[in-house]
Amino acid sequence: MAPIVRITREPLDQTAMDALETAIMHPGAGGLVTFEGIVRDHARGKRVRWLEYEAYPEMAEREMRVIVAEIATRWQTDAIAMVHRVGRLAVGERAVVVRVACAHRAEAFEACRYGIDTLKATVPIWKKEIYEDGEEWVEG
Amino acid sequence: MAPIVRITREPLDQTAMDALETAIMHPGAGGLVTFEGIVRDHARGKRVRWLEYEAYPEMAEREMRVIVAEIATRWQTDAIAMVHRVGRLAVGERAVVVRVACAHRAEAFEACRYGIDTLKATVPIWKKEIYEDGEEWVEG
Amino acid sequence: MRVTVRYFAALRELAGRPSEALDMPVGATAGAVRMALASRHPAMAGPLSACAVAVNQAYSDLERTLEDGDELAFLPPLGGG
Amino acid sequence: MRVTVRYFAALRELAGRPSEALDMPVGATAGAVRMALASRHPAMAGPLSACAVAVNQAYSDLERTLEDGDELAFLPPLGGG
Repeated sequence: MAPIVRITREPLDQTAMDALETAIMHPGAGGLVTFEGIVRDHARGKRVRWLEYEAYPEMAEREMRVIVAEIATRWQTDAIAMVHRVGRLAVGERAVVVRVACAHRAEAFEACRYGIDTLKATVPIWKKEIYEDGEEWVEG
Repeated sequence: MAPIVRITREPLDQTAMDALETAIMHPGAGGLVTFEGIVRDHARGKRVRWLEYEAYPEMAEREMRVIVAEIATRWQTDAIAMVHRVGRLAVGERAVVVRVACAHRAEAFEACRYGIDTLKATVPIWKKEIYEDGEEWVEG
Repeated sequence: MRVTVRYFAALRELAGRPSEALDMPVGATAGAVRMALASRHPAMAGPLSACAVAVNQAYSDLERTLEDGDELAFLPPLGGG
Repeated sequence: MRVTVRYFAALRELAGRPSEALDMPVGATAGAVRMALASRHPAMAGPLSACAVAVNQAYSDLERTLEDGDELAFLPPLGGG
Protein backbone atom coordinates (compact mmCIF):
# COMPACT_ATOMS: atom_id res chain seq x y z
CA MET A 1 0.00 0.00 0.00
CA ALA A 2 1.62 3.23 -1.18
CA PRO A 3 0.58 6.77 -0.26
CA ILE A 4 -1.68 8.52 -2.77
CA VAL A 5 -0.57 11.89 -4.16
CA ARG A 6 -2.53 13.43 -6.98
CA ILE A 7 -3.43 16.63 -8.81
CA THR A 8 -6.67 15.98 -10.63
CA ARG A 9 -9.34 17.67 -12.73
CA GLU A 10 -11.91 15.03 -11.73
CA PRO A 11 -14.48 15.87 -9.04
CA LEU A 12 -13.66 14.67 -5.55
CA ASP A 13 -17.11 13.17 -5.07
CA GLN A 14 -18.18 10.49 -2.60
CA THR A 15 -17.06 7.74 -4.94
CA ALA A 16 -13.58 9.27 -5.13
CA MET A 17 -13.52 9.72 -1.33
CA ASP A 18 -14.51 6.10 -0.74
CA ALA A 19 -11.78 4.92 -3.08
CA LEU A 20 -9.19 6.95 -1.16
CA GLU A 21 -10.28 5.44 2.12
CA THR A 22 -10.24 1.91 0.76
CA ALA A 23 -6.79 2.51 -0.66
CA ILE A 24 -5.16 3.66 2.56
CA MET A 25 -6.95 1.66 5.26
CA HIS A 26 -5.25 -1.37 6.79
CA PRO A 27 -6.03 -3.61 9.78
CA GLY A 28 -3.55 -1.87 12.10
CA ALA A 29 -5.09 1.58 11.57
CA GLY A 30 -7.21 2.63 14.53
CA GLY A 31 -7.60 6.31 13.80
CA LEU A 32 -8.37 7.98 10.49
CA VAL A 33 -8.40 11.78 10.28
CA THR A 34 -9.59 13.52 7.14
CA PHE A 35 -9.45 17.15 6.16
CA GLU A 36 -11.72 18.28 3.34
CA GLY A 37 -11.41 21.80 1.98
CA ILE A 38 -14.70 22.90 0.47
CA VAL A 39 -15.44 25.86 -1.82
CA ARG A 40 -17.30 28.45 0.25
CA ASP A 41 -19.96 30.79 -1.07
CA HIS A 42 -18.31 33.89 0.39
CA ALA A 43 -14.74 35.17 0.61
CA ARG A 44 -13.33 38.56 1.54
CA GLY A 45 -16.90 39.77 2.08
CA LYS A 46 -17.88 38.98 -1.49
CA ARG A 47 -20.19 36.39 -2.93
CA VAL A 48 -18.17 33.75 -4.79
CA ARG A 49 -19.65 32.43 -8.05
CA TRP A 50 -16.97 29.79 -8.62
CA LEU A 51 -13.24 29.16 -8.20
CA GLU A 52 -10.49 28.30 -10.62
CA TYR A 53 -7.54 26.35 -9.27
CA GLU A 54 -4.33 26.07 -11.25
CA ALA A 55 -1.27 23.99 -10.40
CA TYR A 56 2.30 23.60 -11.54
CA PRO A 57 1.43 19.93 -11.73
CA GLU A 58 4.83 18.23 -11.83
CA MET A 59 6.23 20.37 -9.03
CA ALA A 60 3.00 20.18 -7.02
CA GLU A 61 3.04 16.39 -6.96
CA ARG A 62 6.74 16.48 -6.13
CA GLU A 63 6.18 18.80 -3.17
CA MET A 64 3.25 16.66 -2.04
CA ARG A 65 5.55 13.65 -2.04
CA VAL A 66 8.00 15.61 0.13
CA ILE A 67 5.20 16.19 2.66
CA VAL A 68 4.11 12.57 2.58
CA ALA A 69 7.70 11.42 3.18
CA GLU A 70 7.98 13.78 6.15
CA ILE A 71 4.72 12.43 7.60
CA ALA A 72 5.92 8.86 7.11
CA THR A 73 9.08 9.67 9.06
CA ARG A 74 7.53 11.68 11.87
CA TRP A 75 4.33 9.70 12.42
CA GLN A 76 5.34 6.25 11.18
CA THR A 77 2.58 5.79 8.63
CA ASP A 78 2.29 5.30 4.89
CA ALA A 79 -1.50 5.41 5.04
CA ILE A 80 -1.79 8.88 3.54
CA ALA A 81 -3.84 10.33 0.71
CA MET A 82 -3.33 13.89 -0.50
CA VAL A 83 -5.37 15.01 -3.50
CA HIS A 84 -5.90 18.52 -4.85
CA ARG A 85 -8.35 19.38 -7.55
CA VAL A 86 -7.69 21.91 -10.34
CA GLY A 87 -9.92 23.56 -12.92
CA ARG A 88 -13.28 25.17 -12.32
CA LEU A 89 -14.92 24.33 -8.97
CA ALA A 90 -18.45 25.18 -7.88
CA VAL A 91 -19.45 26.26 -4.38
CA GLY A 92 -19.77 23.17 -2.17
CA GLU A 93 -17.25 21.07 -4.12
CA ARG A 94 -14.13 19.61 -2.50
CA ALA A 95 -10.92 21.38 -3.50
CA VAL A 96 -8.52 19.34 -1.40
CA VAL A 97 -8.52 16.20 0.69
CA VAL A 98 -5.87 15.02 3.15
CA ARG A 99 -6.49 11.68 4.88
CA VAL A 100 -4.10 10.01 7.29
CA ALA A 101 -4.59 6.74 9.14
CA CYS A 102 -2.43 5.86 12.15
CA ALA A 103 -2.54 3.32 14.95
CA HIS A 104 -3.75 6.03 17.37
CA ARG A 105 -5.74 9.20 17.02
CA ALA A 106 -3.24 11.74 18.33
CA GLU A 107 -0.76 10.98 15.55
CA ALA A 108 -3.48 10.94 12.92
CA PHE A 109 -4.67 14.42 13.94
CA GLU A 110 -1.15 15.84 14.04
CA ALA A 111 -0.12 14.27 10.74
CA CYS A 112 -3.27 15.40 8.91
CA ARG A 113 -2.92 18.94 10.25
CA TYR A 114 0.74 19.03 9.27
CA GLY A 115 -0.22 17.75 5.82
CA ILE A 116 -2.77 20.43 4.98
CA ASP A 117 -0.80 23.25 6.63
CA THR A 118 2.35 22.34 4.72
CA LEU A 119 0.45 21.82 1.47
CA LYS A 120 -0.86 25.36 1.70
CA ALA A 121 2.62 26.71 2.37
CA THR A 122 4.69 24.80 -0.18
CA VAL A 123 2.65 23.14 -2.95
CA PRO A 124 2.48 25.36 -6.07
CA ILE A 125 -1.26 25.77 -6.57
CA TRP A 126 -3.16 29.01 -7.17
CA LYS A 127 -6.75 30.01 -6.68
CA LYS A 128 -8.81 32.57 -8.56
CA GLU A 129 -12.07 33.69 -7.03
CA ILE A 130 -14.76 34.71 -9.50
CA TYR A 131 -17.26 37.17 -8.01
CA GLU A 132 -20.42 38.76 -9.35
CA ASP A 133 -18.39 41.80 -10.43
CA GLY A 134 -14.85 40.67 -11.08
CA GLU A 135 -12.18 38.10 -10.27
CA GLU A 136 -8.95 37.89 -8.35
CA TRP A 137 -6.02 35.53 -7.74
CA VAL A 138 -5.96 35.18 -3.98
CA GLU A 139 -3.43 34.01 -1.47
CA GLY A 140 -4.08 31.30 1.14
CA MET B 1 -29.58 22.23 10.43
CA ALA B 2 -29.15 20.65 13.85
CA PRO B 3 -26.12 18.76 15.10
CA ILE B 4 -26.33 14.96 14.87
CA VAL B 5 -25.82 12.93 18.06
CA ARG B 6 -26.50 9.23 17.98
CA ILE B 7 -25.81 5.87 19.60
CA THR B 8 -26.58 3.22 17.02
CA ARG B 9 -26.43 -0.49 16.38
CA GLU B 10 -26.38 0.08 12.61
CA PRO B 11 -23.06 -0.18 10.74
CA LEU B 12 -21.30 3.13 10.05
CA ASP B 13 -20.75 2.25 6.42
CA GLN B 14 -20.07 4.59 3.50
CA THR B 15 -23.76 5.25 3.02
CA ALA B 16 -24.09 6.31 6.65
CA MET B 17 -20.95 8.47 6.36
CA ASP B 18 -22.28 10.20 3.24
CA ALA B 19 -25.57 10.93 4.98
CA LEU B 20 -23.71 12.52 7.92
CA GLU B 21 -21.75 14.75 5.58
CA THR B 22 -24.82 15.81 3.63
CA ALA B 23 -26.63 16.56 6.87
CA ILE B 24 -24.00 18.90 8.33
CA MET B 25 -22.53 20.64 5.27
CA HIS B 26 -23.62 24.18 4.44
CA PRO B 27 -22.37 26.80 1.96
CA GLY B 28 -20.35 28.73 4.56
CA ALA B 29 -18.33 25.69 5.61
CA GLY B 30 -14.81 25.79 4.20
CA GLY B 31 -13.14 23.12 6.31
CA LEU B 32 -14.50 19.73 7.29
CA VAL B 33 -12.48 17.57 9.68
CA THR B 34 -13.52 13.99 10.37
CA PHE B 35 -12.24 11.52 12.92
CA GLU B 36 -13.06 7.86 12.35
CA GLY B 37 -12.18 5.32 15.01
CA ILE B 38 -11.72 1.90 13.44
CA VAL B 39 -11.56 -1.52 15.09
CA ARG B 40 -7.94 -2.67 14.96
CA ASP B 41 -6.81 -6.26 14.61
CA HIS B 42 -4.44 -6.05 17.57
CA ALA B 43 -4.62 -4.57 21.07
CA ARG B 44 -2.41 -5.01 24.11
CA GLY B 45 -0.23 -7.34 22.07
CA LYS B 46 -3.11 -9.70 21.38
CA ARG B 47 -5.00 -10.53 18.24
CA VAL B 48 -8.54 -9.15 18.43
CA ARG B 49 -11.34 -11.32 17.01
CA TRP B 50 -14.08 -8.75 17.48
CA LEU B 51 -15.26 -6.02 19.87
CA GLU B 52 -18.41 -5.50 21.81
CA TYR B 53 -19.41 -1.94 22.63
CA GLU B 54 -22.07 -1.20 25.23
CA ALA B 55 -23.52 2.20 26.12
CA TYR B 56 -25.70 3.73 28.76
CA PRO B 57 -27.65 5.07 25.83
CA GLU B 58 -29.75 7.87 27.36
CA MET B 59 -26.81 9.26 29.32
CA ALA B 60 -24.40 8.76 26.42
CA GLU B 61 -26.52 10.86 24.07
CA ARG B 62 -26.97 13.44 26.81
CA GLU B 63 -23.20 13.71 27.36
CA MET B 64 -22.65 13.91 23.61
CA ARG B 65 -25.08 16.83 23.47
CA VAL B 66 -23.05 18.52 26.21
CA ILE B 67 -19.93 18.19 24.05
CA VAL B 68 -21.72 19.47 20.96
CA ALA B 69 -23.00 22.49 22.87
CA GLU B 70 -19.49 23.26 24.10
CA ILE B 71 -18.15 23.02 20.52
CA ALA B 72 -20.93 25.30 19.29
CA THR B 73 -19.94 27.90 21.89
CA ARG B 74 -16.18 27.68 21.51
CA TRP B 75 -15.90 27.28 17.74
CA GLN B 76 -19.12 28.87 16.56
CA THR B 77 -20.47 25.97 14.57
CA ASP B 78 -23.53 23.73 14.66
CA ALA B 79 -22.21 21.61 11.81
CA ILE B 80 -21.28 18.65 14.01
CA ALA B 81 -22.00 14.95 13.80
CA MET B 82 -21.05 12.57 16.61
CA VAL B 83 -22.08 8.95 16.25
CA HIS B 84 -20.96 5.93 18.25
CA ARG B 85 -21.79 2.39 17.39
CA VAL B 86 -22.69 -0.32 19.90
CA GLY B 87 -23.04 -4.09 19.65
CA ARG B 88 -20.64 -6.48 18.00
CA LEU B 89 -18.06 -4.88 15.69
CA ALA B 90 -15.67 -6.66 13.36
CA VAL B 91 -12.06 -5.62 12.70
CA GLY B 92 -12.03 -2.78 10.16
CA GLU B 93 -15.48 -1.44 11.09
CA ARG B 94 -16.04 2.12 12.30
CA ALA B 95 -16.77 2.38 16.01
CA VAL B 96 -17.05 6.16 16.22
CA VAL B 97 -17.24 9.15 13.90
CA VAL B 98 -16.84 12.82 14.79
CA ARG B 99 -17.24 15.33 11.94
CA VAL B 100 -17.07 19.08 12.33
CA ALA B 101 -17.39 21.70 9.61
CA CYS B 102 -16.24 25.28 10.22
CA ALA B 103 -15.53 28.31 8.11
CA HIS B 104 -11.78 27.72 8.50
CA ARG B 105 -9.63 24.66 9.02
CA ALA B 106 -7.94 25.55 12.32
CA GLU B 107 -11.25 25.62 14.18
CA ALA B 108 -12.45 22.45 12.49
CA PHE B 109 -9.32 20.56 13.60
CA GLU B 110 -9.51 21.87 17.16
CA ALA B 111 -13.23 21.23 17.50
CA CYS B 112 -13.02 17.70 16.09
CA ARG B 113 -10.09 16.85 18.36
CA TYR B 114 -11.90 18.27 21.36
CA GLY B 115 -14.98 16.26 20.39
CA ILE B 116 -13.32 12.85 20.25
CA ASP B 117 -11.05 13.49 23.26
CA THR B 118 -13.99 14.58 25.40
CA LEU B 119 -16.21 11.76 24.14
CA LYS B 120 -13.62 9.25 25.32
CA ALA B 121 -13.39 10.94 28.71
CA THR B 122 -17.05 11.55 29.50
CA VAL B 123 -19.49 9.53 27.36
CA PRO B 124 -20.56 6.30 29.12
CA ILE B 125 -19.56 3.65 26.60
CA TRP B 126 -17.61 0.46 27.30
CA LYS B 127 -15.58 -1.82 25.12
CA LYS B 128 -14.93 -5.52 25.45
CA GLU B 129 -12.14 -7.04 23.40
CA ILE B 130 -12.62 -10.64 22.39
CA TYR B 131 -9.32 -12.46 21.78
CA GLU B 132 -8.49 -15.96 20.61
CA ASP B 133 -8.19 -17.10 24.24
CA GLY B 134 -10.43 -14.85 26.33
CA GLU B 135 -12.08 -11.48 26.61
CA GLU B 136 -11.70 -8.32 28.62
CA TRP B 137 -13.49 -5.02 29.30
CA VAL B 138 -10.82 -2.44 28.51
CA GLU B 139 -10.32 1.19 29.29
CA GLY B 140 -9.70 3.87 26.65
CA MET C 1 -38.03 4.97 49.10
CA ARG C 2 -37.16 2.98 46.01
CA VAL C 3 -34.31 3.63 43.57
CA THR C 4 -33.25 1.82 40.42
CA VAL C 5 -29.65 0.85 39.77
CA ARG C 6 -28.60 0.21 36.17
CA TYR C 7 -25.60 -1.96 35.43
CA PHE C 8 -23.24 -1.77 32.47
CA ALA C 9 -20.24 -3.69 31.17
CA ALA C 10 -18.36 -5.67 33.84
CA LEU C 11 -20.87 -4.69 36.55
CA ARG C 12 -23.77 -5.93 34.44
CA GLU C 13 -21.99 -9.25 34.01
CA LEU C 14 -21.28 -9.48 37.76
CA ALA C 15 -24.89 -8.60 38.59
CA GLY C 16 -26.23 -11.00 36.00
CA ARG C 17 -28.94 -8.48 35.11
CA PRO C 18 -29.19 -5.00 33.54
CA SER C 19 -30.79 -3.30 36.54
CA GLU C 20 -32.29 -3.83 39.96
CA ALA C 21 -34.51 -1.94 42.36
CA LEU C 22 -33.41 -1.15 45.93
CA ASP C 23 -35.40 0.02 48.91
CA MET C 24 -33.39 2.65 50.76
CA PRO C 25 -34.19 4.86 53.77
CA VAL C 26 -35.35 8.39 52.97
CA GLY C 27 -32.36 10.71 52.69
CA ALA C 28 -29.93 7.96 51.64
CA THR C 29 -26.96 9.04 49.55
CA ALA C 30 -25.48 7.49 46.41
CA GLY C 31 -22.64 6.32 48.66
CA ALA C 32 -25.11 4.42 50.83
CA VAL C 33 -26.43 2.65 47.73
CA ARG C 34 -22.91 1.72 46.79
CA MET C 35 -22.37 0.17 50.23
CA ALA C 36 -25.66 -1.70 49.99
CA LEU C 37 -24.68 -3.12 46.61
CA ALA C 38 -21.24 -4.16 47.81
CA SER C 39 -22.76 -6.15 50.64
CA ARG C 40 -25.45 -7.68 48.46
CA HIS C 41 -22.93 -8.56 45.68
CA PRO C 42 -19.52 -9.00 47.33
CA ALA C 43 -17.79 -9.56 43.95
CA MET C 44 -18.81 -6.02 42.96
CA ALA C 45 -17.10 -4.32 45.90
CA GLY C 46 -13.74 -3.91 44.17
CA PRO C 47 -15.09 -2.82 40.76
CA LEU C 48 -17.57 -0.41 42.39
CA SER C 49 -14.74 1.48 44.08
CA ALA C 50 -13.34 2.36 40.62
CA CYS C 51 -16.68 3.61 39.30
CA ALA C 52 -17.98 7.10 38.65
CA VAL C 53 -21.50 7.88 39.87
CA ALA C 54 -24.44 8.93 37.75
CA VAL C 55 -27.84 9.95 39.07
CA ASN C 56 -30.72 10.35 36.66
CA GLN C 57 -28.38 9.99 33.67
CA ALA C 58 -25.97 12.76 34.68
CA TYR C 59 -22.65 12.71 36.52
CA SER C 60 -23.02 13.09 40.25
CA ASP C 61 -21.08 12.02 43.37
CA LEU C 62 -21.32 9.77 46.42
CA GLU C 63 -22.60 12.60 48.64
CA ARG C 64 -25.68 13.10 46.47
CA THR C 65 -28.89 12.73 48.47
CA LEU C 66 -31.36 10.60 46.56
CA GLU C 67 -35.07 10.90 46.03
CA ASP C 68 -37.71 8.28 45.49
CA GLY C 69 -37.64 7.02 41.90
CA ASP C 70 -34.06 8.13 41.17
CA GLU C 71 -32.06 6.14 38.64
CA LEU C 72 -28.45 5.42 39.66
CA ALA C 73 -25.58 3.96 37.73
CA PHE C 74 -22.02 3.18 38.76
CA LEU C 75 -19.89 3.64 35.69
CA PRO C 76 -16.79 1.46 35.24
CA PRO C 77 -13.79 3.11 33.54
CA LEU C 78 -14.97 4.18 30.08
CA GLY C 79 -13.89 2.55 26.83
CA GLY C 80 -15.64 4.50 24.10
CA GLY C 81 -13.97 5.98 21.02
CA MET D 1 22.26 28.68 -23.51
CA ARG D 2 18.51 28.30 -23.58
CA VAL D 3 16.17 28.05 -20.60
CA THR D 4 12.40 27.65 -20.40
CA VAL D 5 10.24 29.80 -18.16
CA ARG D 6 6.83 28.48 -17.16
CA TYR D 7 4.10 30.87 -16.09
CA PHE D 8 1.23 30.27 -13.69
CA ALA D 9 -1.77 32.16 -12.40
CA ALA D 10 -1.43 35.97 -12.62
CA LEU D 11 1.96 35.71 -14.36
CA ARG D 12 0.52 33.40 -17.01
CA GLU D 13 -2.25 35.92 -17.66
CA LEU D 14 0.26 38.79 -17.87
CA ALA D 15 2.50 36.80 -20.21
CA GLY D 16 -0.45 35.68 -22.32
CA ARG D 17 1.14 32.24 -22.63
CA PRO D 18 2.03 29.26 -20.44
CA SER D 19 5.77 29.34 -21.10
CA GLU D 20 8.53 30.93 -23.11
CA ALA D 21 12.12 30.15 -24.02
CA LEU D 22 14.95 32.60 -23.26
CA ASP D 23 18.51 32.72 -24.54
CA MET D 24 20.80 33.60 -21.66
CA PRO D 25 24.59 33.85 -21.38
CA VAL D 26 26.33 30.81 -19.96
CA GLY D 27 26.54 31.09 -16.17
CA ALA D 28 23.45 33.29 -15.87
CA THR D 29 21.56 33.10 -12.60
CA ALA D 30 17.83 32.80 -11.91
CA GLY D 31 18.02 36.44 -10.82
CA ALA D 32 19.33 37.41 -14.26
CA VAL D 33 16.37 35.66 -15.87
CA ARG D 34 14.04 37.56 -13.61
CA MET D 35 15.61 40.85 -14.70
CA ALA D 36 15.36 39.84 -18.35
CA LEU D 37 11.67 39.03 -17.94
CA ALA D 38 10.94 42.27 -16.13
CA SER D 39 12.44 44.26 -18.98
CA ARG D 40 10.70 42.18 -21.65
CA HIS D 41 7.31 42.33 -19.84
CA PRO D 42 7.29 45.53 -17.76
CA ALA D 43 3.87 44.70 -16.24
CA MET D 44 5.47 41.64 -14.67
CA ALA D 45 8.15 43.53 -12.77
CA GLY D 46 6.01 44.12 -9.67
CA PRO D 47 4.46 40.66 -9.45
CA LEU D 48 7.84 38.98 -10.12
CA SER D 49 9.34 40.62 -7.05
CA ALA D 50 6.78 38.80 -4.88
CA CYS D 51 7.52 35.39 -6.45
CA ALA D 52 9.40 32.38 -5.15
CA VAL D 53 11.85 30.76 -7.56
CA ALA D 54 11.73 27.18 -8.81
CA VAL D 55 14.36 25.55 -10.99
CA ASN D 56 13.64 22.16 -12.54
CA GLN D 57 10.43 21.83 -10.49
CA ALA D 58 12.04 22.35 -7.10
CA TYR D 59 12.41 25.42 -4.90
CA SER D 60 15.60 27.36 -5.55
CA ASP D 61 16.75 30.97 -5.24
CA LEU D 62 17.87 33.94 -7.31
CA GLU D 63 21.57 33.12 -6.88
CA ARG D 64 21.14 29.73 -8.55
CA THR D 65 23.42 29.35 -11.58
CA LEU D 66 21.50 27.90 -14.49
CA GLU D 67 22.41 25.28 -17.04
CA ASP D 68 21.31 24.83 -20.61
CA GLY D 69 17.82 23.30 -20.75
CA ASP D 70 16.82 24.30 -17.22
CA GLU D 71 13.15 24.92 -16.50
CA LEU D 72 12.41 27.99 -14.39
CA ALA D 73 9.24 29.17 -12.77
CA PHE D 74 8.47 32.25 -10.71
CA LEU D 75 5.75 31.29 -8.28
CA PRO D 76 3.22 33.91 -7.20
CA PRO D 77 1.93 33.68 -3.61
CA LEU D 78 0.28 30.27 -3.28
CA GLY D 79 -3.45 29.72 -2.95
CA GLY D 80 -3.86 25.96 -2.64
CA GLY D 81 -5.87 24.23 0.01
